[in-house]
Amino acid sequence: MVNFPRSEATGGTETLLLNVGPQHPSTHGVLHFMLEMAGETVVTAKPVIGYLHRGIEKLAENRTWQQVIVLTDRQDYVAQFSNEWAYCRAVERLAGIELPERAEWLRTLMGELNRITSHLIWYAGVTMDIGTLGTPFIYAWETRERIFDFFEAVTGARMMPNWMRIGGVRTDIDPALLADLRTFLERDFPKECDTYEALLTGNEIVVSRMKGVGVYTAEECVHLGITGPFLRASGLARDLRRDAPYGAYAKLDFEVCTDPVGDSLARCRVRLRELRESARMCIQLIDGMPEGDIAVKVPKALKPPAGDCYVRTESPRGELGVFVASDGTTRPYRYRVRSPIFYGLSAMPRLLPGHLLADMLVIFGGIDTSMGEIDR
Amino acid sequence: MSAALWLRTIVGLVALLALLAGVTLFGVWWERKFIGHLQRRRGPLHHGWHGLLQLPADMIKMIAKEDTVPTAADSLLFQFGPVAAIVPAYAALAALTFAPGIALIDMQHGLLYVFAWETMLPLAFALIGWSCANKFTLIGGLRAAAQLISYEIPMLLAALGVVLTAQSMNLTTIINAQTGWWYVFKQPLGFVIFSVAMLAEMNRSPFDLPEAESELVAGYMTEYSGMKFGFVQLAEYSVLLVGSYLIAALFLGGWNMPFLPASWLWLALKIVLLMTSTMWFRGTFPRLRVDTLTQMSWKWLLPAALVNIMLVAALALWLGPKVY
Amino acid sequence: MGIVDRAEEAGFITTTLDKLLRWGRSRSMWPVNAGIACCSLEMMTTGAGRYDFDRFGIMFRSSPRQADVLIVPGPITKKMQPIVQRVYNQMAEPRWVIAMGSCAISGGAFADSYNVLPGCDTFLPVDVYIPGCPPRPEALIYGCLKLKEQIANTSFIGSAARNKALYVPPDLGEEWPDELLRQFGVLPADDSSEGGSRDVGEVRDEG
Amino acid sequence: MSASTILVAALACAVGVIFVLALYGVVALLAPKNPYPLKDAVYECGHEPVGDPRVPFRVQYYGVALVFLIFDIETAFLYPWGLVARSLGWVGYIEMAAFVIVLLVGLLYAWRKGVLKWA
Amino acid sequence: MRADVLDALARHAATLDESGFDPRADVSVDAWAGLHADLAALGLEFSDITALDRIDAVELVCWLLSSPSEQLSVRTSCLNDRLLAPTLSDVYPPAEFGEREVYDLFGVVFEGHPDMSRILQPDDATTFPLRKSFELAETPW
Repeated sequence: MVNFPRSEATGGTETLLLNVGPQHPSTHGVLHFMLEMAGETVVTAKPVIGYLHRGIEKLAENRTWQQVIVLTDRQDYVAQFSNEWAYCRAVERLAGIELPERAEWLRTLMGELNRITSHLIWYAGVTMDIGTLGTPFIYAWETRERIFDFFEAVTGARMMPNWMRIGGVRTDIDPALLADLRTFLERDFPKECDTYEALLTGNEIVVSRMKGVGVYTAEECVHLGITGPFLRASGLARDLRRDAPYGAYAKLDFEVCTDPVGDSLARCRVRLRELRESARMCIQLIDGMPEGDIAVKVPKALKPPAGDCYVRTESPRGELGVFVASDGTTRPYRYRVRSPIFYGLSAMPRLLPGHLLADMLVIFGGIDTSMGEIDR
Repeated sequence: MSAALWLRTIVGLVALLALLAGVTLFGVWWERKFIGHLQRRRGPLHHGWHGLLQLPADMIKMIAKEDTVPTAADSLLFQFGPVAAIVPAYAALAALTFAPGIALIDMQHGLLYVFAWETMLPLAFALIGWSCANKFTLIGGLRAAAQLISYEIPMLLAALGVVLTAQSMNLTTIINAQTGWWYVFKQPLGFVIFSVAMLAEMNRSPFDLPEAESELVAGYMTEYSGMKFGFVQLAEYSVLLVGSYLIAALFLGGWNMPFLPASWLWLALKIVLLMTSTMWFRGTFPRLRVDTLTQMSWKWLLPAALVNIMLVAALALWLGPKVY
Repeated sequence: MGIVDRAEEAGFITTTLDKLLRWGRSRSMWPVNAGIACCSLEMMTTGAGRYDFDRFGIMFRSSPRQADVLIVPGPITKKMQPIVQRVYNQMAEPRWVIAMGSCAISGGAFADSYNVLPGCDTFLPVDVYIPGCPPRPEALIYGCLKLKEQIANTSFIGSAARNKALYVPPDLGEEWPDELLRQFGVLPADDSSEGGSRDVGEVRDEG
Repeated sequence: MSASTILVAALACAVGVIFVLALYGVVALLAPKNPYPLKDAVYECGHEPVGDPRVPFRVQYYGVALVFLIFDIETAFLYPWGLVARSLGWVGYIEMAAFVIVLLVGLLYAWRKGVLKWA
Repeated sequence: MRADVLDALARHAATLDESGFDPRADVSVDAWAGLHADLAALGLEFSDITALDRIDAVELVCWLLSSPSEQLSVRTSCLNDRLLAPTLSDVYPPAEFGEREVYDLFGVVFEGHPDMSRILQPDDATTFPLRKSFELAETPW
């Protein structure tokens, strides 16, 4: 029996021990919250994870450097390209491999499109949590399907592309697909973003549910290890794409979306603005895509020099760090993923107490969990 | 009780039962189709014409589904739960007048009789929630009790405005008093308060906290399997029917239609339109939080209802019965 | 005490009732809203606008009590196994299981992992296997239609006795621990009073 | 409310109950029945429930119930006046206005005391 | 490297090596908590805590951010027979989950940790899988 935290600071009233468990409609995957509730207010919240721990880090030590990319797709199954990209960047830095210009631009394009699909899934999850019966959920899913058609045309698979290679990418994107994507992003996507904004931040009931709920300052978030849109919504413009630019981000002009308020509504506004920002970036990427080959020749039995390195990438959820160690053989010696929401979840026992059950789901929805990345 | 009265009652009750089952079947199908098309998808399609055969299939499956009774639950109350949910709404149907002459019981205080049954609902949901010994149902049941209690007073006071102008509680006289201007034009504030409170009584969105899908798994009916879940759905749709009828009869002029002969068809049309609008709300509105819900009733609807009564009474006395 | 389930031979009444039950149960399959991993996203895509599940009368229910089908979308880890088994056992009869994705069939891409079970049929009686990583929404719909055919074609007469055997995977029948057999109701729960009511009793005083 | 209407109303409840019991009978006839300990355990997201669910009520339910009682009685007094308001004329109106204002003050008092706050 | 960080490292007898990709500081196990307390006071942010299995010892690696773009790794190693290290969770709150994971997968116990229990594996698990001594079943393909 897992030990259940029972706090005495409940002023003597009897508390209800509630398992908001792995099989629950709004825990976005197999997350288990052990809540101690006084009536409807949460007294203590203890997240229990590990229900999807497939041991990816141990399996990576059983694969060659190239085969690990298959595992990275299934790590954070909502933003696959950013996982692949983080891993490839780490290995390329360790092995000292320089990429051709076009490969960097292609990777950046897919990374930004993946940010759009990941934020759309967050949007669908948040609207389901506050109670709309799925109408915004299905609208967001429709837009995501359009982008998945593009992924499928380029990489051959909808969700598990396995498209990036160490030293470049697997397939090129022909200009007709790019032109079609460009018209979608320029003409239809902003209109759909307006409907999403109207359905969420424009709706009075949502504003009454989210305004002033879970207000946290930037110092608190940094101290508790939260990064990404949750931190940017508290006013701190911390974004790796601008602080430590990689890929083609240095050549793009984009604005880091922040929001001074720091409540749940601000987090929604930041992510909705990031949707538009990513679309704008993709258009610039499509226009300025340089010519050239898409990958550099890398030996199949790649043996990076012994040593280790740690590379941080901006995934849709925050700062995704990959720590790779090699002992000169064809298999990684150690593969470690620093998941942004693993540490975001460690902040939850401090952020959730004192809120109603309905507010707890709204605040917890703010860190946009995807269990594959937390449990690895 | 004369033999003719016995016959009339039995036939009436069976007809009401058929009406209830029909409204539930039609309601569930129409809701899934309507919300489907609201969400750019088709809803039930492949079983029968546009999914019409979907409903008998659901009913047969639910009837032939095992009836699990948790050992920790209080089995007597657990089995009695659906009865407590269906009987109030079904019995309230008996006093509704669906056409100029057609009503099972045309009693002087029809409205009071319906409201009496309506106050049984919080008891039923709290009982269901408490008996299942499941934490989600307990929270759901208590939420249902709090919500229905909070929204009962504004509903009664808003209906008082109508009773005051029509000078009687008999549904037929109330509807006949609306041959000219409907009460929705004479008492717009009363109409708004009554429909908001009735929406809360029916547990329809945005007030569907008791069966909050995303927080409490399935609210107070988490432990109900098979036909018990069917019963609760039957209860929900019968309350929906009674609620839509009341809004249509009290404020939208029942079977009167301007410039057209009065017939029960208009009443049926109004009821269907009102039910569809609740489904439309269910498809778009998110859910209110518990405290905003109770605050809204006690701090806004109740004072507004009292002010509405004083206003209506003053107008009635000042303008006299012919005009107002 | 379903007359169709308990009947030994197919009389006139039982066959007509059986045909009716088969028709009803196959046209309305309600899956449990149990998302585990990447395949749960494809399950949601099938529920969303483009591949709409609702056309076939398949509506997601969050509580297992009201569900008929348990779709297992993702790898089952050692920590998740008791949860999925408990959710399956709390579903009301008659119930079916769909193993969606190669992780649920055989552990998939994580077959050599120390924490992933080789497929969910080690502890659940699976009816339909849908390969793919993740299977496309069309594959999931095809799997559900296959299950619909299976329900519509297998007779429910005398299924109560058969169901009992079905609960436990036939080939592993002998080595199963008694405690698990008791939970499935194969071994009578009463003779081992400490086993059967153990979990209910033990919870009472621990709380 | 003549005797026959009361009888018909009672008959309506009886038919409601009979309808539910009849369907229970059909369910008992058709539905399979196979209870065993794990199935009859209370559902809690896949976990064994810890602690007794029947925890005593929070105090604000009691407060809201009391306020409901007061205003329910107020409605009970307002309805008879509502029926005959036109014939009573302005005298009745003034008295009822006083009654309603006293109750509004009562509501304001409950509001300030925080009984209506739900947190 | 900032001057105040340098003398903080010197104070705790930490050897600094800037030859690799990122600056790396090695420190002994008992100075681990003290050094991190000073570095946190200087405003370095916590990024990640993880471990490397060096066959006869487990090397603890803690990545800190001196500025949004520069990172610094502080390392120590605990021998196999004494897998013990002081906890950082009072200085860096997110380290609480990171240390529980290192305990779960490597077996290093952190003294003073509020809830030293397994986080990813089932609670009754006995193995520490990320140690090289733990053998995986051979890849079936």
